[in-house]
Amino acid sequence: MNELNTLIFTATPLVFAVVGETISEKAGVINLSMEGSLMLSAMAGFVIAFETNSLLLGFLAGAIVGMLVALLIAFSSIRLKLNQVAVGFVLFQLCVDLSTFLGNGHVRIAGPTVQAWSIPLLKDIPVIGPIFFEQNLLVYVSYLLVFGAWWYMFRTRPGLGLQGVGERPEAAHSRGIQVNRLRYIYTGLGGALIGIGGASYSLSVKIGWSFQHTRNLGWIALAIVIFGGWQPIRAAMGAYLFAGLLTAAQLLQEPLPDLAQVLPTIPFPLMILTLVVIYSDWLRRLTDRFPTLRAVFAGEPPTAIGTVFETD
Amino acid sequence: GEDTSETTAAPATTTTASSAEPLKFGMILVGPQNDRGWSQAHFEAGQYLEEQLGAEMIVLDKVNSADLPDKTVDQVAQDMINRGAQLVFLTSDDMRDGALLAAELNPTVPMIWSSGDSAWAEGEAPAPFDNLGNIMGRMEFGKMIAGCAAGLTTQTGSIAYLGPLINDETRRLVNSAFLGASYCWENYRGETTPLEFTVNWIGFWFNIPGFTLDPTQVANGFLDAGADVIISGIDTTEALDVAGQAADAGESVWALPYDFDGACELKPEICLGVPYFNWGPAYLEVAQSVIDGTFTATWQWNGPDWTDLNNKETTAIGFVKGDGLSADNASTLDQFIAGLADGSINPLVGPLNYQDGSTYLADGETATDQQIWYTKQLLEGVTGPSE
Amino acid sequence: MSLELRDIHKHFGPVRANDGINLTVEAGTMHGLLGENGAGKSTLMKVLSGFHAPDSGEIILDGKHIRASSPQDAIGHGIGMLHQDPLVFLPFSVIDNFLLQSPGGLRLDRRSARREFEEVCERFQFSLDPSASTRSLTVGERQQLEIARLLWLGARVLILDEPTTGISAPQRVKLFATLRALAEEGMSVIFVSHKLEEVEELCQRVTVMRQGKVVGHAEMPTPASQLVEMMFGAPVEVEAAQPIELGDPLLRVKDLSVEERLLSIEALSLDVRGGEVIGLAGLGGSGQNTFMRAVAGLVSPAGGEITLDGKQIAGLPYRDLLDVGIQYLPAGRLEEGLVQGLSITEHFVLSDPDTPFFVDWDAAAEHAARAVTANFIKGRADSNAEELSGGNMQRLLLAMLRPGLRLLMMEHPTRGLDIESANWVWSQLLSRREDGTAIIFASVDLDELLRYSNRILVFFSGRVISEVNASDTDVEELGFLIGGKVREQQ
Amino acid sequence: MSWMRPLGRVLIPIVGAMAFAILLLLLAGANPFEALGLLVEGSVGSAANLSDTLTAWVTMVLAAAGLVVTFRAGLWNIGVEGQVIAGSIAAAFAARTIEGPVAVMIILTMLAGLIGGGLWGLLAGTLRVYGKVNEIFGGLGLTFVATSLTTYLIIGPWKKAGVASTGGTDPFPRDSWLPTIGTLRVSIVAVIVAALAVVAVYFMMRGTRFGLRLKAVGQNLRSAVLFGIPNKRYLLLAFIIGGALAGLAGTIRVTGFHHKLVPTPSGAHGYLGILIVLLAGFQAKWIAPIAFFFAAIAVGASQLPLQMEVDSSLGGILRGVLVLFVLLFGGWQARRAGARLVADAAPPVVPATPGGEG
Ligand SMILES: Nc1ncnc2c1ncn2[C@@H]1O[C@H](COP(=O)(O)OP(=O)(O)OP(=O)(O)O)[C@@H](O)[C@H]1O
Ligand SMILES: Nc1ncnc2c1ncn2[C@@H]1O[C@H](COP(=O)(O)OP(=O)(O)OP(=O)(O)O)[C@@H](O)[C@H]1O
Ligand SMILES: [Mg+2]
Ligand SMILES: [Mg+2]
Repeated sequence: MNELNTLIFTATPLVFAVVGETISEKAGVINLSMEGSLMLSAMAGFVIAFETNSLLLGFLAGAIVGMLVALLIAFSSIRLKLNQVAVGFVLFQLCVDLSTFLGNGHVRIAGPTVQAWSIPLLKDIPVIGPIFFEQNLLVYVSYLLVFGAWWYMFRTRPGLGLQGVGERPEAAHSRGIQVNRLRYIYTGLGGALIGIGGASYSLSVKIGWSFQHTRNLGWIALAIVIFGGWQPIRAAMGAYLFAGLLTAAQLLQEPLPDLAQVLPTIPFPLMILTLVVIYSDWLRRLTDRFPTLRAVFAGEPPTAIGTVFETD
Repeated sequence: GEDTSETTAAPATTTTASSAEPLKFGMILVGPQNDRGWSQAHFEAGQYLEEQLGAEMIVLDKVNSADLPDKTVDQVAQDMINRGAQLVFLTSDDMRDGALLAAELNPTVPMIWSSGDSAWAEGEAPAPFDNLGNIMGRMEFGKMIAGCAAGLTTQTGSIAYLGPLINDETRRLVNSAFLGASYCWENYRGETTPLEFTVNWIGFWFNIPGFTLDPTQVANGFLDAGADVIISGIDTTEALDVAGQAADAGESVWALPYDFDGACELKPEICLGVPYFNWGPAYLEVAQSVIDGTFTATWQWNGPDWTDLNNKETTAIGFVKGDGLSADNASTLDQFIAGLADGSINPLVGPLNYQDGSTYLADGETATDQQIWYTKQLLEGVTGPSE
Repeated sequence: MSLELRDIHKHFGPVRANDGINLTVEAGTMHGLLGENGAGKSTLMKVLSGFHAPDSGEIILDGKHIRASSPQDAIGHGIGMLHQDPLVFLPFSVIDNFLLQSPGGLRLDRRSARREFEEVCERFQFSLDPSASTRSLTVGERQQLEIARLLWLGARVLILDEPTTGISAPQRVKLFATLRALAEEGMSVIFVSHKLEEVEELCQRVTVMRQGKVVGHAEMPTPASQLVEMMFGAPVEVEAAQPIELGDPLLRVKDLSVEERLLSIEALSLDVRGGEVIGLAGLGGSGQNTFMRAVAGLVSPAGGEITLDGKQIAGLPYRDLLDVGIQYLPAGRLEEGLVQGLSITEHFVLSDPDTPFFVDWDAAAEHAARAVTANFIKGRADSNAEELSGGNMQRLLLAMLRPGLRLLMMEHPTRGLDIESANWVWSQLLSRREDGTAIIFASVDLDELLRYSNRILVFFSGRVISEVNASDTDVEELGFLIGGKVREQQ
Repeated sequence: MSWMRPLGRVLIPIVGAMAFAILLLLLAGANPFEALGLLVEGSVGSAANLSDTLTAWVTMVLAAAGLVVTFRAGLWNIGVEGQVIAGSIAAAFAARTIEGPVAVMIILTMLAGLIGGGLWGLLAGTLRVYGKVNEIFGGLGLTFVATSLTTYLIIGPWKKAGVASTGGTDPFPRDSWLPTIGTLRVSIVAVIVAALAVVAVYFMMRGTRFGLRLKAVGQNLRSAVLFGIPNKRYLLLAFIIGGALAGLAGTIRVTGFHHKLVPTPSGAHGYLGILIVLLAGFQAKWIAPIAFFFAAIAVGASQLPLQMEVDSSLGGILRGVLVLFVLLFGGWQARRAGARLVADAAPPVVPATPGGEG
């Protein structure tokens, strides 16, 4: 019970990050800088919140940092025709070092944190209430985000366009979609969400700032996006699963001491396994036979991910 | 560069610093110098030396293979010596190999490997370098006091220990905290149900997400499982952060950070206190001996100044009480400390069993330094893996 | 709706794809657009539909100047384009394809869209399942989907860029009927094609382009030879295939079966003799290509025997078959045949089985330069493959064929080629017969099949439903065989 | 001159990156010229510093040389980091279990590293070729698996007697340390091995049928099949060669630098190799000088906190900004020239999609 409450709580920053990356990749832009931009925005979020004593400004700063990094990737891909992986990779390293350099004056000091706030009525629902509704505002926003992103992507007209842009940009263009403009918008939005995820670490879950405060969490988020098959709800489930693995690691330490330290890396083998299964002939045959299963299992990446689209 | 090892032959004890120039010493830290924990405690001891002696510190932090991949510990020591360091502090258990190599390559330069046992002739792994000494504080007392504060405060009778990696030192400290907590729980509060005392290890001295367990998650897990006091054994302050959040949300929980005397400042109102290292006096003594040309490599395991636990001039370890400790409990804790000081209380007396039921200390047996330093298992009554 | 294009210019780098184009299309007519490869037809149509922004020029619709600088504007003005390769989204369902970027509010109402989609389909007798996956549609069905969508969006000018290259004869008949019905309703249709007989059949007027310029207009009917002369500046002779003495039995396929995701081939048998030309006919995706790929070792057969000169070759990979004299040329010239980023020289080095481990680049460049001249490839030895036009890519591919082949298999040897290039391709292929090389090719061009094949195998859904001698049949009969009519009658 | 343009392409971004670093230093209240001077002095200012720089250079060069091969085959081998680690583990295994004279140990540990790295590369390759798992994600995942394995070995089976410390294993016997000259830390053997590797890769890519075929595979798998190239074999071979060279780098990290297995034996040199190759435009001939520059920054930056109160992450910032500026500037130039993309040499990022039509 309590454990589930904690699980939801600690997974929340990852939820923001994986939904953000999912949106960006759906539009065809892979933001490989996530490890770095998550860290830099965690730093920026904390420093700004500390200096201004305003949580709101802290989150805003995180969002802006994440968005700027993402827009730089979009710009170099769209305008300069550079490879997204190359630029993303460089930005990953740069952002990590920048976070250390710029954040050095604000290490391990107490700053503002997001306070818990239970939702009146809802928190009294048996079983569910204490798990989902005795949290903080950030967590509630993450619920809305996950369902909102899912609804937007799969149930709305612009959402269909978003998918089209990442799937076959020239076809989207021929229908009058402004492909590159949408790529800027969605990549920027995705980056902002990654930034909010970073700030959620330093302001809510792993409060404060320290050297490489969110190390490896960006890579884990990247793995979860794939595990989530480019669908927001499944990606969020992946984030919760990761938090669950951490809890399990703790509970299993006594009976299986050797396993405990291995569990946190499980998202990576899991991601590989997911990819193997997604692409297996076996799954393809299964979903050919039962098309309804496709929504559950399928998880093909957007076809045009990582590519440059030129109109002329 | 000029290589000091070329002058060889002369024993370390003959190295004399000219009294005209201030002493230069190197300080090699394993973590960030502002970690509010282990590394910062050493760093501030270095600043203390600068103050006291007008000495000059050459410091490098984050010296571990992940954060400083292109220098090894011995190379860093060499760099410092090349820059004129006449004494080098290597301040982590992790630096053993680098310390031994640096000592071998620079036989005339005095060095201290803190928390190590290489200069302990009666230890398990003495090393033959007469320029490499060891300094460590008797933190088992600090942890007993911390444990006592926890035992006095807990409402649920369940205390958790946020452990780093598992070795002799960390087992020693967990056991001490457990003994302190049980003593105070039973003797001052008169409880008869045994205290629940759980330890989870994160796998390293501090958090590396993805490889170690996440201390935030572990600390939250402790609270979820019903513990209301968390004793931290890691270099950083997550236990206090997490307990602070829970307290903000209205829960009655407390925490005790570790290593650094200022650690409570992050969340004073639920901090029961912090056992910390005060490396200054011992380091000062060593530095002075280098200046005087009387340095000898010894193994020091320094205890607290029982007359004033927080006298920065004299004590090797200390304990600062936190605002979270009630006035009643604070005075009870003082009673406990006084008992430790005069020897009337010694939790490290048998009968004590290891977790597997084997005897650690027979009935009435008092632990020797070797038995304390080389603790092989957690004690019976502690929940959590021993290795 | 009448349409006028005035002085359209569009260049790509140094290439002047459209160089001052003037064109008028009257309301309710079907207008043909002809021209050799690279003449600039597609570019002009993309400009008209807003896909490309022109460098300069005017578009006048019903007397009003419009700025169709984006596809959105063009659709708003009622101009819709069906691209040569229908621009649909394969992973989506048919209905989602239909809805993508349709006007309307935030929420997608798939149910009412379905109703409207079904109405449109009914009007033109398309049978498309709205919930099917687009990937499972044939090229013809994808075209229908696009046409339905464009009409639903209110297109008044419909542009079709080589719509018949990927579809079967019955599908073509249906498409033409649809287009006629639309023209009768007052819609203007622009029809781009290389096939004169199609233009003759449909269009009232034609415009001919060459090297980015309009070289003439003609009212139909105009004799084909005159159109060809306008297109190429000189008359083009189509030589008939000379009959040839067939050699010994060469390839024997017995009870071949292949299992693929969307198609399986069952118990297919075929004997081919040296010098024989076998045409494979059928709807796209009926198994012709899979069959050839199985013989070439690119797809592993599930059962059956394949022998070449009496030797078992089933299950051998393609690279081993190359050494015994089997070669295969795919339809996707740049996608599967050539390597983007490699020069012509590098291509020749790659294709030469005797290249030593350490390459002598000077000698290779010389050899490549000679081959470029000998094969009339417009390009230099150091040009990269992707810089070549479609026809020149095909020339390069043919120039790289190994000498002394036993069996050559080809998908769509002249797809998208102008008549001149197509003739050259076939003259090259036919000359191979003299060394006893057998040729198997797949095509959707019935004339091509009838003109060059000895025998034609008609594929339907993974099976050979009939085998005819080319001399015993005609376009009509073949066309209906392909549509599976024979099966229905049985 | 063919080298003028690439040089110009690098010089302008260098100036830009320097300006950025100077700005940061001014913000941090430090004297920028003193800091940059320290970077130079700390990396090449003395024989000892130069030897440290060369030690770092060796592993960066080896990782980068292997990456040239995989990039040529169209593979974003971001898993190179894991391959370095796997090489370290294998070399550590050899060093811990085999006893022999120095010369024998050099050969055996290097062989072990080659095999370990090659196998780890092969693993990513198998996932890519047979499991259709894109090498970027497969490689990243395997890197973390390799790191876990290292940690597990260090605190588990290979732990120091009586201690379970993540600091590393016991030092190897001295016979398996790479021999050095005098008090300098650099090993001549290592430098020679790295130089040989980079020259071999250069000639392999430029003048051989293998290099050409690899490029064809990298540019277009499907066409390559029709040229009779054994596609899978070439992809796997590229992974093996790239992985083996990375594994050799890992070997030299543990036998020539750490002298034991530590939790992060690679020191991120695999990742740096990627930056080097990006900066080098995927060409072997630029690797050695760029790697030297990177090594100098890596080693020199440790002097910043020693001498002035500047964090050593400044070195990483300088490096990152430089690579970023080179990429951006190159892209901008190409755009202005209207020419074909500079980044065209980079393999397209197309995650393996399931076959079939489309
Ligand atoms: N996007 C583009 N970028 C560069 N050049 C282009 C582009 N599109 C077309 N071209 C060039 O413009 C010229 C005209 O091409 P276009 O596709 O319009 O010819 P076409 O008449 O449709 O030929 P085909 O009959 O082969 O389809 C050709 O030389 C072609 O290579
Ligand atoms: N149509 C395709 N689309 C994308 N990738 C392809 C395609 N065909 C082949 N490949 C890639 O090439 C790799 C090897 O293909 P293929 O099976 O044709 O090789 P091969 O030369 O026949 O090798 P082997 O004889 O060892 O099976 C596959 O793993 C796949 O990644
Ligand atoms: Mg065209
Ligand atoms: Mg095969």
